Amino acid sequence: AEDKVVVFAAASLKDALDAVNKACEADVGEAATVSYAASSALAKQIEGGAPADVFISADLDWMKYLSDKKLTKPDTEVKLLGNQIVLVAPKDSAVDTRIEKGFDLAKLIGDGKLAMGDFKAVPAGKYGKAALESLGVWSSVEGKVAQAENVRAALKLVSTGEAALGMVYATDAHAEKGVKVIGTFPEDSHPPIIYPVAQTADSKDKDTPAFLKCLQSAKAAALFKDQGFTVLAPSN
Amino acid sequence: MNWLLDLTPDEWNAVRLSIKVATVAMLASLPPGILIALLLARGQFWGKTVVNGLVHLPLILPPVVTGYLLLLTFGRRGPAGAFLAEHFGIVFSFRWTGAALACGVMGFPLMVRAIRLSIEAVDRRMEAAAGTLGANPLWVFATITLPLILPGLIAGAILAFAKAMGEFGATITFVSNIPNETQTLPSAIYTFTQVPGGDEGALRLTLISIVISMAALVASEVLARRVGRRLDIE
Amino acid sequence: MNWLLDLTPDEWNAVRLSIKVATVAMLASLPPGILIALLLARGQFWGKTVVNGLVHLPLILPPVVTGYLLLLTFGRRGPAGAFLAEHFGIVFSFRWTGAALACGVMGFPLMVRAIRLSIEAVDRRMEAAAGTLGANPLWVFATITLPLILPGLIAGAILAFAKAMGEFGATITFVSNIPNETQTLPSAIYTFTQVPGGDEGALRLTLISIVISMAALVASEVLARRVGRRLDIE
Amino acid sequence: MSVLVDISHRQGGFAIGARFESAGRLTALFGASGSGKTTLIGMIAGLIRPDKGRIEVDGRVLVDTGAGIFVPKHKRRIGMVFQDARLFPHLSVAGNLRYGRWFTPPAERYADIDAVVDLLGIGPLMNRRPAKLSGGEKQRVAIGRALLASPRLLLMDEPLASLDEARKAEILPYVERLRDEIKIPIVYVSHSVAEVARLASDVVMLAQGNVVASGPTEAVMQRLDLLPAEERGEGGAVLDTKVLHHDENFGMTVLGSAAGELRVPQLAMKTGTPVRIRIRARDVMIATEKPRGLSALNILPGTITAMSPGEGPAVEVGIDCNGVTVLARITEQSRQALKLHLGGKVFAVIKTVSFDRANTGAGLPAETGG
Amino acid sequence: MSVLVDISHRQGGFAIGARFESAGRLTALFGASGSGKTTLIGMIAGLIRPDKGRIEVDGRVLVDTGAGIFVPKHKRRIGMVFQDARLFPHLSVAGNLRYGRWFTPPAERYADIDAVVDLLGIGPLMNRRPAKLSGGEKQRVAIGRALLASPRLLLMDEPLASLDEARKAEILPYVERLRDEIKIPIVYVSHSVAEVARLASDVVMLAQGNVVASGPTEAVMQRLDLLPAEERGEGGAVLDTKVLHHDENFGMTVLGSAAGELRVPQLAMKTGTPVRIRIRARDVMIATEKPRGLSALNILPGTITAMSPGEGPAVEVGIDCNGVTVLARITEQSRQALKLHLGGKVFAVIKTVSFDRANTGAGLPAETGG
Ligand SMILES: Nc1ncnc2c1ncn2[C@@H]1O[C@H](COP(=O)(O)OP(=O)(O)OP(=O)(O)O)[C@@H](O)[C@H]1O
Ligand SMILES: Nc1ncnc2c1ncn2[C@@H]1O[C@H](COP(=O)(O)OP(=O)(O)OP(=O)(O)O)[C@@H](O)[C@H]1O
Ligand SMILES: [Mg+2]
Ligand SMILES: [Mg+2]
Repeated sequence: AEDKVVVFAAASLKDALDAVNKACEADVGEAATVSYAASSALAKQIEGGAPADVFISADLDWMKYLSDKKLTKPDTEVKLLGNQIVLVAPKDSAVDTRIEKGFDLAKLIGDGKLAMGDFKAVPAGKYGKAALESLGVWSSVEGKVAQAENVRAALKLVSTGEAALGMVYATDAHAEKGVKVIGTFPEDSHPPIIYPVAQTADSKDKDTPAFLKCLQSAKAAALFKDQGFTVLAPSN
Repeated sequence: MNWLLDLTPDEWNAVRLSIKVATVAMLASLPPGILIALLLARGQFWGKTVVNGLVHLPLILPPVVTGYLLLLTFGRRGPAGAFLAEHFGIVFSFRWTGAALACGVMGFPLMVRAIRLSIEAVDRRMEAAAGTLGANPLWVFATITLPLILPGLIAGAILAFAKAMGEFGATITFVSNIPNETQTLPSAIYTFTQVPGGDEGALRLTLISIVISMAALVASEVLARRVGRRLDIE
Repeated sequence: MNWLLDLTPDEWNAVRLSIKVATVAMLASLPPGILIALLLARGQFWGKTVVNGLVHLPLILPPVVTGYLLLLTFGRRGPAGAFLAEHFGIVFSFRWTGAALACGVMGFPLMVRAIRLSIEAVDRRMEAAAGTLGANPLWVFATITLPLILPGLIAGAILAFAKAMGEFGATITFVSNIPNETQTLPSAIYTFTQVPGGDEGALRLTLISIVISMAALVASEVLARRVGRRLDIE
Repeated sequence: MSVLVDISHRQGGFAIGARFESAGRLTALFGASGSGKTTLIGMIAGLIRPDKGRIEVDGRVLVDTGAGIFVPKHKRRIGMVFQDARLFPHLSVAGNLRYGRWFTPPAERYADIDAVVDLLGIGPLMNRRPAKLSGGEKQRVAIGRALLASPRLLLMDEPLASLDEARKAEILPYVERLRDEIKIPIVYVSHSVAEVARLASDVVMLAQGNVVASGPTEAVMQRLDLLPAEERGEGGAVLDTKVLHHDENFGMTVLGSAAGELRVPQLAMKTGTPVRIRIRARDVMIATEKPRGLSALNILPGTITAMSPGEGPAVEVGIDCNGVTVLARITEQSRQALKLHLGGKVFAVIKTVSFDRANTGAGLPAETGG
Repeated sequence: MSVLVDISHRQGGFAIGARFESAGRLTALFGASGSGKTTLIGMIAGLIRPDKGRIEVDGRVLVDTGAGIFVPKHKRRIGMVFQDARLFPHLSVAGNLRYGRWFTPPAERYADIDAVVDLLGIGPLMNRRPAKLSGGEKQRVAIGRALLASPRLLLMDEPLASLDEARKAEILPYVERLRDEIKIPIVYVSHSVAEVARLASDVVMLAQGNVVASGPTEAVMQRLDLLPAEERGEGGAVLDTKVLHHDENFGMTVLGSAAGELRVPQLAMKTGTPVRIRIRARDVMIATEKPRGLSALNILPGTITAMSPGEGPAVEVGIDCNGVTVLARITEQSRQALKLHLGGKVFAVIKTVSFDRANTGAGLPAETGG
């Protein structure tokens, strides 16, 4: 990995980023090495001296955690991708509703559970909680929430029928056959979902700028969109 | 001290729940643990390798995978889960019982190994002697084998308990993280580690977890020593 | 079969790496494992409880916490890490050696327990007899104690190996998930579970992991049986 | 009561093929180290499954490999005193002793714990763990443990080997009482001629896994050639006698036998009680004229019926004393000096003190003993 | 060579306080079951740390609690044959035997493996595991193992208890050879008077943890009162004699002693060789007139110097035969009938065949033995 660009990326980006990485191989000179893990772990590893050149976080908090400690190069930080929160149910579920202010989510959940990411720790969970609060239904469903370790685990809870409903990223719901999407939460019901990217302060690999540039290229944008992300960075 | 014990109600519940889950997991896995250990130590049957492999599976698999398999099997719609719920009213999904199941399963290979090792160390001539005194195999087991393997049982139990106190991946995957129901200490700690600046909270809960487990450990050592003294090895 | 073995180069690397990491973790923890087990089984010293507690810590703590502590201690900027790198050129951070360290630490309590249990079962009168024949304590250990605890050593080693094959939380937290360097099988499996449609890949790698561990398990059983036959219990 | 054993078995390089039948009260298994004694009683106890053969105790078939019968050990009610005591290390002495009682139907419990504890002198040890006992103490507890299970047949594997003479002498009478009062049949492994001669009604002699002789003790013990050279002097006549009267003055008991009266150190037995005595061949002298001024009190007249060279300078002389054969072991020199010949009239001279406790046991009532 | 033990120690309810010193070649520790024999030699071997006291072997201080000296067992070069064989279960018989050699400097290896294996008759067992041995076989291997470590002092804890007489008789001469040829000092635990009398130059008698007598064998063995009642007949005079000549015709050897000539079964020893014999008190008869027509060949004239009541009807009579005291055990009735009195002239009558192998051992050369 010595001469390669090393990217620390949130695990949920794997499919998209693998594709982009491959597409960028020619531009950068060689494929980057990507280490996928939870944003928290990656941030702490960078803090602990990890040989990462690029950090792609699943939320702004962990990026800020590093930039506050001057571990990123501020001028390289870019809001790369966006995402949406959707309400999902098991494929065979009869539930149907419109997501709007004050909709009766508690009734839809019934005796079951609402699966979502840990709303203190997992970005998707935080956004989900914010959305439900702004729609005024949080207090009625708080006791029925099953917090999962990450979005994928929440999705599993729904697809196996354990949980009646779930709140996950559109990108995850999109490819999961076991669930159906009931609706998308309004963009303004939660803080914008943003995947920021930055070069680390310790980054030395000379190809890093090229990699960052390629990440924001049009062909990358197309690949990201294939996976359901919204592309925030201006294609150049 | 104040700082350490100044917990939110949810955190207190996590402490209580963790102890409950770990204790139940340990106790409930003892009988099957002894049985399987006996089978593996003494049995000569086709498929022993398979049983042995199955027992070790939770050790080999990443906890998340184990949790997922539990979900598929003992979940609401899983075959075992549906059966148990229907016929015995035992429900695991999103219940503390599910957390105990996950912890028990994860600790099972550790417990079985410890017990098995002790069984294999038992002097079988003692059992033969008991047989000539009229004890049938069951009695021999209860009055000779069991007392002789007590140190191993204790070691196995404490391993299972400690493992349960630290188990997280399988539990959260299987029964998620519901405060007061399935949020054990490790889940709570995990939550803290996932937020910037959560380190202090994580540290506090970690310390509490350590204190509890150490207390259990010391108790087990004392117990084992007392048993050992009774056995008078030299 | 083809489906099972149709792996990408990165995945092949993960398989190779996992075997390497698990083997190194197992072998490297054997000597300290035996030492600590001896100390705990035989020693009478102040602070024994502390040592015992420390050994069990990786079991009690959520793996993420263990990984984080390793990062703080043995990371490039950690005290032990900096010291070792400077004086011995041993670098753990984000190397496969770090993965081995993490796996070794996580498996350590299991190994120590198994060995300790065996040591406690050794008939000390045999050691006394060896002493009267002129063997000093070291020789007694090498020629009497060690052969007698071999079954326990094997059990401990296989537990550590299996644990290493499944260890994930501490490893990914400590050395991240860098393909060809620190991406072990569990990390690769984890990555698969994090993306839509990754289940098949995860299943495939899981099966491979099971096959490897089972092979090790069977080998250990055969070995233990051979040793056991040599000991002729009854 | 009868024991029938007819088995063949291999273990490692050792082959055992033994057939014997004994209806005796106490059957001694006698043989050198490694001759297969422990293996044989292991089969009777159910610890070893013979490759082939049949074992019956009191008509009950315990093993019949042909018919696929193998009664498990815990259903045999056969007590065993192991050569190595094999006490349960996790139980106190009391716990060890009481262990077998749990499994004995109350109606069949004939052994009383207090009596057994008293007899074996293990009262002060009751709360000790086996690891804290001396070698002999362990063996005594092991005997007690087997007894207290009230077995129907008792197997004893060299139970007294690690005991001193004083303790042996104390325990032997109890073995006799087991044999005669409780009437529990016993198979007793021993390599001591003295013990065998004193205790056994029947002897089975083993050599390298084979039965070389078996039958009533009297008969087998007279065949000095079967005894190991070192033990020949210990062999000799075994006489069944009766207490005639006691001589309180001199602390002696006079026994009546077909051969004549015998004076022995006083026995605590009532007049008329049968007593079995062994007269060691090496303790018997021969006189051609009735000795005078000699301290030996027992002088039995008889006729020489047999003479055979023994080991070394010894000659074994059989003297028929009114139908009972007494064996004497003398030197060839004496034989020539005294001009002994078959049919010659002689006196067998035996000291009273040669009848020590090792030679004098409770007699076996007439109807048994072979 | 000397052993000095002066210790006091408690274990559980048992207190031991023993002091003795022995410069003998073979010191026998004699005492009943539970009297502390194993505990005592455990201390000499370094297995047990006495609470208080001092142990010296050959001037080397092994234990001195006052000075805080405690030489660890592996530095003592003291071999031990345990009461329970304690073979290493993971090693073959050969491995067990060879174990101690590793730790013996080549120059100090006096024991030859082939010779020891031959002697103990364990050749066919070499590749066996201990679990597959009979009780006696185990004990023989244990003896071999201790020997082959070529120790400077050998402790033997009832090494022959589980062996049959034939095997005992085979091994005893080797113990004698260890004592006399290899000149390895031995401390020998036993409860057999015969073994002690035959082997020991010195005897230490233990009772309940205390030394009740110690000294040269000849002296201690004459004190029949110290022997357990059952063993008194076994006690008696121990005579050091010399081979005068052999009587090939009759297969006998004539020994010369101060008391007169003694005829015993032929010994494979050269003329002039010292021989030690034990004359059991119960084997000695007393005659007031020289017996005629009697098969007993040894008739020693002497004067009664002591008479004391023994157990039961027995009287112990000491007869001074030209400066050597021979003990006889007769009945009170005989004493009265023969009108025995102190100072009376009598004959001690002893059969040749009473000198069996158990009574006749290699003599201890004159300069040693107490
Ligand atoms: N498990 C075994 N495998 C192979 N051979 C064995 C086994 N156990 C005993 N032997 C052999 O079988 C023979 C008979 O053994 P056994 O224990 O019956 O002898 P024993 O007559 O009781 O001798 P002792 O008086 O020494 O106790 C011996 O030669 C012994 O070496
Ligand atoms: N570890 C122990 N703790 C307490 N008491 C013990 C211990 N070991 C032995 N004893 C007691 O000490 C006494 C002496 O034991 P020891 O083994 O020395 O006897 P011994 O003379 O060798 O007897 P034996 O001839 O039966 O072997 C016995 O009364 C025994 O019960
Ligand atoms: Mg035997
Ligand atoms: Mg002893």
